[in-house]
Amino acid sequence: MPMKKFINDPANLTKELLEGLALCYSGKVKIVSEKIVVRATPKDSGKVAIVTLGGAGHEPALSGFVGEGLLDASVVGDIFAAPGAPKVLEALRMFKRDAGIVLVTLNHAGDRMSASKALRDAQKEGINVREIVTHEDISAGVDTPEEDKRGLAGCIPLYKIIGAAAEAGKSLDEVVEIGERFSKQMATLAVAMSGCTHPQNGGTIAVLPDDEMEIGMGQHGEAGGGRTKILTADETAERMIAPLVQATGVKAGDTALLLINGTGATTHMEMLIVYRKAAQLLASKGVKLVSGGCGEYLTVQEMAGFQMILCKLDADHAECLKAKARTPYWTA
Amino acid sequence: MPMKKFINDPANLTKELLEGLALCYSGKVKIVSEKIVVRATPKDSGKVAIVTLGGAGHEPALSGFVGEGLLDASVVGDIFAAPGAPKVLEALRMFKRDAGIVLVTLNHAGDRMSASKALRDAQKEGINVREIVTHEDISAGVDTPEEDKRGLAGCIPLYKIIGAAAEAGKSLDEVVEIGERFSKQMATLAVAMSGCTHPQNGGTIAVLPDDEMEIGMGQHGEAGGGRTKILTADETAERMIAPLVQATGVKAGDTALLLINGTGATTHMEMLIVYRKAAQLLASKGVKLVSGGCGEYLTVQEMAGFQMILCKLDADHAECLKAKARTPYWTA
Amino acid sequence: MLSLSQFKTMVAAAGVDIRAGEKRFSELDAASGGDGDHGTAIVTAFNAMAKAGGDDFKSYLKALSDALQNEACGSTSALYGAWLQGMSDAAPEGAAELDAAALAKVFGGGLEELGFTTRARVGDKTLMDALIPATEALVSAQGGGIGAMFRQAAEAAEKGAEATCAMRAKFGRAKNLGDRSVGPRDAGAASMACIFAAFAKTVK
Amino acid sequence: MLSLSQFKTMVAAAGVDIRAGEKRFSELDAASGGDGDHGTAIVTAFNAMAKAGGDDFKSYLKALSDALQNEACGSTSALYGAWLQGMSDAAPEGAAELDAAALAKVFGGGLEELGFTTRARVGDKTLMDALIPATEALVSAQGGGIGAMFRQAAEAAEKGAEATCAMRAKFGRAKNLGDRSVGPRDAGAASMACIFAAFAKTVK
Ligand SMILES: Nc1ncnc2c1ncn2[C@@H]1O[C@H](COP(=O)(O)OP(=O)(O)O)[C@@H](O)[C@H]1O
Ligand SMILES: Nc1ncnc2c1ncn2[C@@H]1O[C@H](COP(=O)(O)OP(=O)(O)O)[C@@H](O)[C@H]1O
Ligand SMILES: [Mg+2]
Ligand SMILES: [Mg+2]
Ligand SMILES: [Mg+2]
Ligand SMILES: [Mg+2]
Repeated sequence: MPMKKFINDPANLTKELLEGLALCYSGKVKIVSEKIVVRATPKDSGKVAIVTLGGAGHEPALSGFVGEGLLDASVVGDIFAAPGAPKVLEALRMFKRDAGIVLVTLNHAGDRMSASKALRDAQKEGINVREIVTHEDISAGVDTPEEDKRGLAGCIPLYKIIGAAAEAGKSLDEVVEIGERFSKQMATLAVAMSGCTHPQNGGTIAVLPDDEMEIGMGQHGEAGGGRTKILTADETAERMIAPLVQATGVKAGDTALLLINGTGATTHMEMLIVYRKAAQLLASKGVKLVSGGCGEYLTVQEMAGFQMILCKLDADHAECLKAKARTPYWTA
Repeated sequence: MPMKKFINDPANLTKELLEGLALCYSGKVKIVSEKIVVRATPKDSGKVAIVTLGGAGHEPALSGFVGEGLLDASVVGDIFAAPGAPKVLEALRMFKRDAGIVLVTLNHAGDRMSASKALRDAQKEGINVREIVTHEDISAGVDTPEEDKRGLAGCIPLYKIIGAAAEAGKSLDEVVEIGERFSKQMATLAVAMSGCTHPQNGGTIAVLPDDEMEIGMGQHGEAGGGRTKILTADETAERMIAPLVQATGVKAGDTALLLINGTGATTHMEMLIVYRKAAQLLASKGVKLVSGGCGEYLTVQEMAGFQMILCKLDADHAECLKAKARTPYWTA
Repeated sequence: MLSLSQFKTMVAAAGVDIRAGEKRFSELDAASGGDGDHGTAIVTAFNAMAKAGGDDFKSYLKALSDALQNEACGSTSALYGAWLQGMSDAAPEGAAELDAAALAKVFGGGLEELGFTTRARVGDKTLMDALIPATEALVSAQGGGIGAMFRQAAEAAEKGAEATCAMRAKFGRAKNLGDRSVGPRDAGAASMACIFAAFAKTVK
Repeated sequence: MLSLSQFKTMVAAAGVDIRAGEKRFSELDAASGGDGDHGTAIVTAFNAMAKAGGDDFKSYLKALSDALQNEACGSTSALYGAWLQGMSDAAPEGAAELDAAALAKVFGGGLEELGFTTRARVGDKTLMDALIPATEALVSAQGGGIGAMFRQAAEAAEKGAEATCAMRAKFGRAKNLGDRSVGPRDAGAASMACIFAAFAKTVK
């Protein structure tokens, strides 16, 4: 029985989807060396470059955010699998510059191991590169040590923030500082209603009973531990906002960004309904929301569910969010 | 057994999702009179206004395209159901102006009947309004009479084209002319892999056998007649591009826009893989593609599938596509 | 004579039966290739109509039409809106009672107005397959009195709705389905027959 | 003595068994809360390694590591890449044959390098649960000759893999699962045990 997916040979998924991206957004991105997505028109080499790495199968992330105002390059692995260290090193060599490079790594075992090796090798070669690791998933508890928190879709607004800072000509130290500060003030919590099919091997991931949902589900269907009977949208929003507020520390008078990232089959209708309640809860606490987003940024194939991302914003973060952006999937 | 959807009382879906839209994109849109979505900052009343109508449940369409450069207002019905004529008339009264109004109606029985009644009443009141009806679905055959072709997601690029023309200060006649010409040169074909759940009554729509897909599926799961065993992405693209090329009449040397509109559970990965093949086929015919799009514009709840929209562009259309746009779900 | 309060009771009775059939109407809609929401739509329509008032037929029918168009969505909003508007237009000014002839004129006027809103006629697998023969039967049965008029209308509506099983859809959402729409009863015809049946059993 | 060509045959034999177990390794990954792709990843790794060449242990092992890191993705790329790199580093310059002591040094070097890449140790429900005891057994069995070294390593790897069933995941994608990861064997430990079993049956 074939999978219910529009694909060709499962071995070529990543190659073909990247070719599609480059054809569809030809004015914005191109592919070099098969698995490295870069801007169609490179950024001034006097400015800090932003590079990231990660598996495919999460489209539009990560490569859909390469372009003016966000990433300079995304190094792509295979479906749900980090690229090997040599590819990451190749990308770092490509963007070697005096202004320096920021490498953004989501905290997942494979990504961290490839990034660490590439960073060691790059530094040996005299490449000026600093790493920002995102680990904002609070599903294991707000107090979990950083090393044990996964990096979820919070990387996307981070790309926007440091991308804008780099574009504005800030120094490597400044870009890293603004990014680290943003990173510490954001938190993500995911929830799933259904599993999904791995597009390469056809296996099902994270099957859930008909009447259950799971709070804390990871980005590849890894279990999160918070199984519960299906809640309403409002109840779900309440259950998620409380720990997110605790984790980010937003309080009355603060400005914040709220994003709902659909992970696959969950409709925009549902995301908007959830956003509504979450925004009302934040408003009742006196938190001021900037213009937010409901959409698919980083998906988990067709898994029904979403990630709620709350970011406490300092004035410079809010400024960076508004800056010009021209990427396939984030334009401002 | 509750539905696998993040919702509250099914009777309040439309109201709550619109409130969510207005909260999330507060700088861009607001709701008036409960079911009419308008821009947060109105357009200069000396310019032609663009109004559309249609059911909810298709988010981000239609209301996600209200904003600078596209729509002035969207009149919303209930899930998959056209708004009643009085609401449409109310919106037309709201945008009454010497420059005139264009009302865009997708060719579906309910929408057409409400629009026709509202137009008759508006014209009696001296409101200067012209209608553009979209009917670009070629699933019933390229030669089907216009009246029998449904309006699918081709309305979205049409909003962009006439929105830009209106913003540029063109007259009502000019805006209608550019829109009608664009409309005649575009065609859409839909394909579905799975059905979906009606979020109000929990019923399943358009169930498909495990090993089948359907070419020509309508926007609410209405059958299209083209059931087939599951094809690869490349085969699907080939089967769809051939009639789309015939319907639009694009040929070597022409410029065209290609959009893949995901209807729900189909991943961006798949859309990009399909786009790749479709773009290659068009390139091999000598057709030049402008920057396109793969994403969810007009969904059918969580139905797996997509609509492929091909638009032959004249020079003024290409110009309009590039113009500035600031709506929740189309920014340029 | 049919009094306004009798007629209001008939509408309320139809609402009860329509609500009881909600699921079936949605399933019929989906089964013949529609979007599976006719039950939702027709119940919403009756919920809206329940709020209408009026002291004579003309104003009550107008209030029904307005309430329905304001609150119901989809094809039902336009179709029932036009039907009820046409009935109101044909009702005599200020009358709180209708004799057989006036009643026939009211239902005739409803059908006529609806005929301007849709091109569908008998054989197109829509609610017209129930409403057209029902209206004709009601008009022809004038001699037999008001009870007979509704009884014959209900029979004709039921026969017309049953006949839609064998038809292919040509209007509305199911039209692209072709032969696959053959089999189930049209949802709109089914609910229309249900309404006339409720009228018939309540009027006596 | 273990000749290079013998060792290449052992790697090829491991590839055959790994391919045969592909589906099981993915299922184990999913069952313990991972992303269900370890079979895909380890097969990709062996497909990449099949392209590696080399005339002595050091360069062949280096070629294996490079091919794997270049073509395989995910944790497997980094973990196996480090393991093979460490083996190459520990291999004597230019040797196309290894005696028991050199072989023990090679496997010891692999484990040592891998220990810099991951903090996981015995008890964390990862491939380390198979590899650490396997390496220790291989080193201790030096006196019994090359055949015995691989036989005892394979036994230890199998026992280590089996022990992972009772463990909770602490590293990798399954770590957030807590108690729900208890039950199935760790996917990476299972494939590692499969590799040592293939080595043992091929070496003799
Ligand atoms: N153009 C039309 N003319 C007459 N009746 C129609 C037309 N379109 C739809 N109908 C009737 O409406 C019914 C469907 O109603 P409903 O499901 O409420 O509306 P929608 O088509 O908007 O989902 C059909 O079964 C049919 O009887
Ligand atoms: N940090 C780690 N340290 C040691 N082994 C690990 C680590 N992360 C994962 N593994 C091993 O890798 C296996 C999963 O491999 P695979 O599915 O190929 O990678 P991924 O986790 O990238 O999907 C696990 O079963 C475990 O044995
Ligand atoms: Mg993986
Ligand atoms: Mg409907
Ligand atoms: Mg319907
Ligand atoms: Mg895995």
